[in-house]
Amino acid sequence: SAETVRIAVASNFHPTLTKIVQVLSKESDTKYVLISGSTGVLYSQISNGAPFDILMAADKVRPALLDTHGLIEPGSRMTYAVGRLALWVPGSTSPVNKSFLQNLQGNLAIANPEIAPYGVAAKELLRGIDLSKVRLVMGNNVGQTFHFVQTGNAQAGLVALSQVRHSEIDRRLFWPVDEGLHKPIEQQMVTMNQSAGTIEFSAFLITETATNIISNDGYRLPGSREN
Amino acid sequence: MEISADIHLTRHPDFVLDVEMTVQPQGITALYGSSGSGKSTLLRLLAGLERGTRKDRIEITSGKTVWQSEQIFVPPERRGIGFVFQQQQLFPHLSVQGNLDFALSRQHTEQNLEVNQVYDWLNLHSLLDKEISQLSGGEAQRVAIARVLLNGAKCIFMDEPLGSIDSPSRSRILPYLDRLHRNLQIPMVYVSHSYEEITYLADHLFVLDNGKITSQGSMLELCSSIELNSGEGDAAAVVIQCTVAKHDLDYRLSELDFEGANIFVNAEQYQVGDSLRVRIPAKDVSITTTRPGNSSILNILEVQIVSFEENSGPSVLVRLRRNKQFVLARITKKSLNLLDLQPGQTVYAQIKSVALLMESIDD
Amino acid sequence: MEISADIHLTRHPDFVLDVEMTVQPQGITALYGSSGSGKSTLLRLLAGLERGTRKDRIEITSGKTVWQSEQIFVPPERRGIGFVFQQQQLFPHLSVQGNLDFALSRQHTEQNLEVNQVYDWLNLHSLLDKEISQLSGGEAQRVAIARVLLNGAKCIFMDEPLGSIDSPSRSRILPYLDRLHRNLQIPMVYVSHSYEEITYLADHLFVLDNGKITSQGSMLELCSSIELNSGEGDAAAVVIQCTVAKHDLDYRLSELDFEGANIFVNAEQYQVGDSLRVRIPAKDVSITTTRPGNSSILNILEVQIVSFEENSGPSVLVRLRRNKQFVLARITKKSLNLLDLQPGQTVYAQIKSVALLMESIDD
Amino acid sequence: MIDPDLVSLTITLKLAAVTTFILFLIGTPLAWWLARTRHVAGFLVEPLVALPIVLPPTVLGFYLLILFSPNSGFGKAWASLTGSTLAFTFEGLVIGSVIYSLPFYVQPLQVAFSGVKQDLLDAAATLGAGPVDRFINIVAPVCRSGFVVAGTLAFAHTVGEFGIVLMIGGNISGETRVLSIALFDHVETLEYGRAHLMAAGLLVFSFTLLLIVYTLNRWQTGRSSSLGSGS
Amino acid sequence: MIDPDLVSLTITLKLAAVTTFILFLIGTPLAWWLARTRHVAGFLVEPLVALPIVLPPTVLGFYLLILFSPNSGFGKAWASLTGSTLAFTFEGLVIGSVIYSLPFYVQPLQVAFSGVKQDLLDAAATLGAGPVDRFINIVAPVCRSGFVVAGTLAFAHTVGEFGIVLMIGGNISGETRVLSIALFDHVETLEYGRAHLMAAGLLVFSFTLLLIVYTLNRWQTGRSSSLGSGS
Ligand SMILES: Nc1ncnc2c1ncn2[C@@H]1O[C@H](COP(=O)(O)OP(=O)(O)OP(=O)(O)O)[C@@H](O)[C@H]1O
Ligand SMILES: Nc1ncnc2c1ncn2[C@@H]1O[C@H](COP(=O)(O)OP(=O)(O)OP(=O)(O)O)[C@@H](O)[C@H]1O
Ligand SMILES: [Mg+2]
Ligand SMILES: [Mg+2]
Repeated sequence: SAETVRIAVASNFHPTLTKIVQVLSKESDTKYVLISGSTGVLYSQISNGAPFDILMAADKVRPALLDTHGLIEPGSRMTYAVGRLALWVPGSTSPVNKSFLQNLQGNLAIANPEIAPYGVAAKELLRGIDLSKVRLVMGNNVGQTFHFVQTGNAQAGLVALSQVRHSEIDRRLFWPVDEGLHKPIEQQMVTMNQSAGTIEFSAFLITETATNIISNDGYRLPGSREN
Repeated sequence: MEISADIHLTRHPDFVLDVEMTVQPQGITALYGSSGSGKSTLLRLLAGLERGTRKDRIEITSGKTVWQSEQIFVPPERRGIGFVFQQQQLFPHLSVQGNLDFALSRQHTEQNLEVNQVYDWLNLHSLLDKEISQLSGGEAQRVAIARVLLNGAKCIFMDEPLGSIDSPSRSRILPYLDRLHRNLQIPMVYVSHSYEEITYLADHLFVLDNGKITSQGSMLELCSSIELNSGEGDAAAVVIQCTVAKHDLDYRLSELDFEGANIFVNAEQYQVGDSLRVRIPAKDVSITTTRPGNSSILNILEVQIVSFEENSGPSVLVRLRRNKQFVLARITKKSLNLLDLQPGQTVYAQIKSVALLMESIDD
Repeated sequence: MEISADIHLTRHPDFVLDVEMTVQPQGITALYGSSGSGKSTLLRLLAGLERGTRKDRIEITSGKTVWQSEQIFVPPERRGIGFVFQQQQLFPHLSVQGNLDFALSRQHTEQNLEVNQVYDWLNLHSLLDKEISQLSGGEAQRVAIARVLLNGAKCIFMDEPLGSIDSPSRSRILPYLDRLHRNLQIPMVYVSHSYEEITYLADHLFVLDNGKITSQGSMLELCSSIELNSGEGDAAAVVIQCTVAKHDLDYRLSELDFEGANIFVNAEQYQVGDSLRVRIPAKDVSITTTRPGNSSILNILEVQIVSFEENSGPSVLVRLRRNKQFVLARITKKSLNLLDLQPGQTVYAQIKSVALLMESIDD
Repeated sequence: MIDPDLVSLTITLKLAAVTTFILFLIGTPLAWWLARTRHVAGFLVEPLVALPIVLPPTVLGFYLLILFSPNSGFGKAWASLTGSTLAFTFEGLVIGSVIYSLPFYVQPLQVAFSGVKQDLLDAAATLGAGPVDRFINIVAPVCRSGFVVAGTLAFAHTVGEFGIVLMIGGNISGETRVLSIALFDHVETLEYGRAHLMAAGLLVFSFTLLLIVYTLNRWQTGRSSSLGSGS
Repeated sequence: MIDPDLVSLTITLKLAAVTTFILFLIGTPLAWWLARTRHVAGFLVEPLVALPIVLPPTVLGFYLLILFSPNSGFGKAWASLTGSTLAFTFEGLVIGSVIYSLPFYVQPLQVAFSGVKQDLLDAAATLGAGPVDRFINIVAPVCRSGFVVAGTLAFAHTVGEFGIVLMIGGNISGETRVLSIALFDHVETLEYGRAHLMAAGLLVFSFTLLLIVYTLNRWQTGRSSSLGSGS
């Protein structure tokens, strides 16, 4: 019978990975099972013996930690996508860009920089900007940050570019933040074993089909330049 | 406070209470009837503890105030009544004192009632600090009665309050209840299945049978009827009205005038001229055709035979008249034949002396 | 089943039960005493419903089985007893029938008891389908008694079971209880504060006062003592033993032999030669110094005066002897002086005929 | 500077206290009504009260977020009345917690209330006690254990509450960051030492609190029901 | 292929049913003991039972994860006994849910149990009913409402439970992905249409279930207490 591969994936990459696995499943007998969650939770679970074959984290810290603890296949750690930040202002009437940030009023939603890599990036972006007129509200992860804005409770938010792309938000309502304004959000993956399925998946991830899906969803590919 | 009620209530599956009655504003009104005849139901309706359903017709007024009609319902707490329940309902989270204080702080009317005296009558002093769960059955019932007495109600309803009370306590409480309604002018509605209790206490009587009132009226008038007494066996009794004629302090006996005859009884606490009610059990009355002598029986009345009870048992009730009042005698049929008694005949009723008992004796 | 108990139990703050007793394996044993004297507590201890604390000393045995000692405690459900509670405890989630079935399906011993007969005695047929919340007070108590009777206990404990039961029901139940223990040989322990009830029923008597037993013994022996009766007022009574001599079917009267004298009573259901107990209330007995005639009183006994009660009231109890048995008469002090009665004197005791009441009369 | 975890503790206790108090005010009459009514409405309200439990808190939070938003009717009305939005405020947290903890407060109390004998209330009524008097002086003390359990469940549940707060709180330190979130953050950021310490502290604190509440309750109950079962 | 959400529904119902059943088995005697004991241990056990509520479920889940891990003594012992680990299995979820829902089951039942009059049990005992007989035939029917509320709280709570399941379940479709997590995933991954549908379905389903349970309970209670309050 066919092999089952369990991929634990950070929630923000879950929609993208679903598309990739859909394509892959057509070519392969292997059954890919996706488990989405916050990187912290997934990390705790793997540390405590979770039966996952692959982890696709939202940062590079937790994969590195798993590496040092020797819980992964040596040498399997690699960056699969670089996340990008977007400033999203749903109610905006004028074009959204960097200067927009300076004049922002009301609630600005960001991910919690203590736990979420998108939060760290947002924090860097906001460094030096006068935020006296805004109220910073924090989602536990970039998913919640997105909800805050989407439900209208926050007037603006620093969310993942992949999210606004996925939700087909009007191009005029968000600004893809220049990557130079924050450290890159490197999302790394690790594999826990060397089964045929994990090898197959790792290989597929760098095919053009896969990389196209990734970059179309608003991620930069590792090694590629900003476009 | 005169309470009138016109009630037609159906209790699934087969009990119907169909009653029209007026509770007299003075004295003790007794509801008397066998188990299941509807006494508690009626009392609870009068108190507003049951409302009936839309299909029932219930009209209750107190004086000019409507307590219940199709449109109106005055809740029990605003009827100014007190209620002693058949199964005592003390508040378990309060001590005895707490239960009494609950009543004292919610008096319906202000009353200059001596709290300590109520404690005396009901022998409560040693119980005040106890928790309700630590009371014996009789103790709990006494507390329940005290709670109602201290509450200053304008009318007191009692549902078989003396069931679990021992006779010494009972004989302390009964005269007190009697005095209470006479001195404080508080009417009482008293439910009981004990004919004895009722002849002691009641001024007015309603006899309930299967949800209907079968007789009603003043106790003095009703009590000598053979119909009412014939089912009561040893409890059959009449109540007569007498006047205190003189006291004999040596023997601690008083002479009462009963329709021109003398009756001896212990009544030293009353004034000469006072009008008293005296209870005479039928089984304590015997009949002689000649005036007896040399007997320990002091009370001998010349009376006329009115009628006999018709029944198949070994004994028979004889109704005897002296002027306007009546006494009953229960004798064997054998005696009836031996003495050849006939209606209209003049005979002597011997009444075992101390069997005469007044509702106000304090033992 | 002979139950022996040796109990020393303290109830905070000030009640001490200190009792050593043996319940006779036959007949009805009565626990008699005023409110708060410890009757219920004692009964509950015998039943195993209370255990006491470590400081109490409680030893109870039934025959050779230890029910409770320092080491042993047999729970109530394994003592094979039945218990009628002072406040009836029917199961509210079951119907009347459900409550009775509960008892029937858990019989302690197999009993060939006619279920329908129990329903008859307690008049339960129309109640079987009712919910417990729909019962009147007396109806509930009757169900509670039936529940225990159907349970086939080896010994039945009753804590004032007749408090809320009307007299017709009571007079149906009392003789039944009497028959029950005589025919089925089931001993009973019966708590009551009604001296009257006890003289009707009890074979053995324990008098409790403030946690201690003040007198005990067979009812026949104890009941004629002046001490026991002097506090009872109108309830004072003796129980005597008679034999059926002959029947007079015309008058539905039977002649009983009481120590050589005749006593007339309705006892047609017994055989000539049967031994019967007869209750004579003291207030129904009057004294004459000469044999009276022309009276409706049939029962006249020649007796000897034994002693008088010493008290300050208007009446006095006189103890009268006929051979080995005694009767009591309550007469006024006035009569005592007028007739100049003296101990040793031979007099006539007139007993109001139908005041003679047997525990087995079925009205 | 004050330890931010202490700030979170303060907010948590405040939130739990306010929530429990509000539940006391609205849940108590609701429970009483549910326990006593024979009205058909009772049949519908009873399951409605229980409903918040079956929705995962985060999902409930998500819908509250939609409700609170100025785009919704309710959010708009609130904003025009108070000039502010509910999301990311302490008030918003209180509303969320009240909704979520409602069944945990109402249901045990309802069980306790339905155990109160009508006879006791009848007795109180004939002694002159009106409905409110009866409730305060008879029902409440007789159901004390029910109140203790209901209050404890509601309070403790708000302390441990997490999903809703996460969703509608916005994790603003000093305003809406409660203990449960701080604790979760420590776990997420792998600060296990701190997380253990905090969890232990929370447990000891709660245990002590519960111990006191339950002991007082037991002691009271024991006092009034005495040693034996009485007659 | 079967809709994975339906699979989640099945797992959820199974988990809730198993959890409620286990709580019925262990929580019932515990509640009875707590309601009746005067032993000192009662003072300690009572707050202990309530304790799981104050820990945020994710945190509780985190500690359970550590406990279940083969690195812990317990996890090792379990693994050597059964050959498998508890984390990320259905059995593990059951243990977690039982611990977390214990207070919601025990406490309402305890309130109901303490309302049972000792006198009724005394009467049953003298009629020959032993302790188990008394419990089954007197206590249980008299406390039916308490059981309904306790069971409902426990069941509903397990359905809505989230944090613990997330932590120790591992969100494995077909094994440990319960409805609450699936719903949360839909929200997280922005599949709102699906999330709304699922939430609505969950609400309607739960409401119907609760309506049936409570209506039956009310109807039963009404039947035995009749119209008036009796005498
Ligand atoms: N649980 C208890 N704690 C403390 N004292 C108690 C307790 N139960 C009963 N008592 C006291 O013990 C005494 C005896 O009570 P018990 O119930 O045995 O009386 P009783 O003889 O049955 O009275 P009654 O005829 O009124 O029922 C009373 O003074 C009562 O107040
Ligand atoms: N809630 C009820 N539903 C249906 N029937 C009831 C209800 N309450 C009482 N009954 C019936 O109504 C009748 C009258 O009951 P009630 O309690 O008034 O009698 P009672 O005269 O007080 O009797 P007791 O002397 O035994 O207390 C009884 O047959 C009883 O079974
Ligand atoms: Mg009644
Ligand atoms: Mg007693």
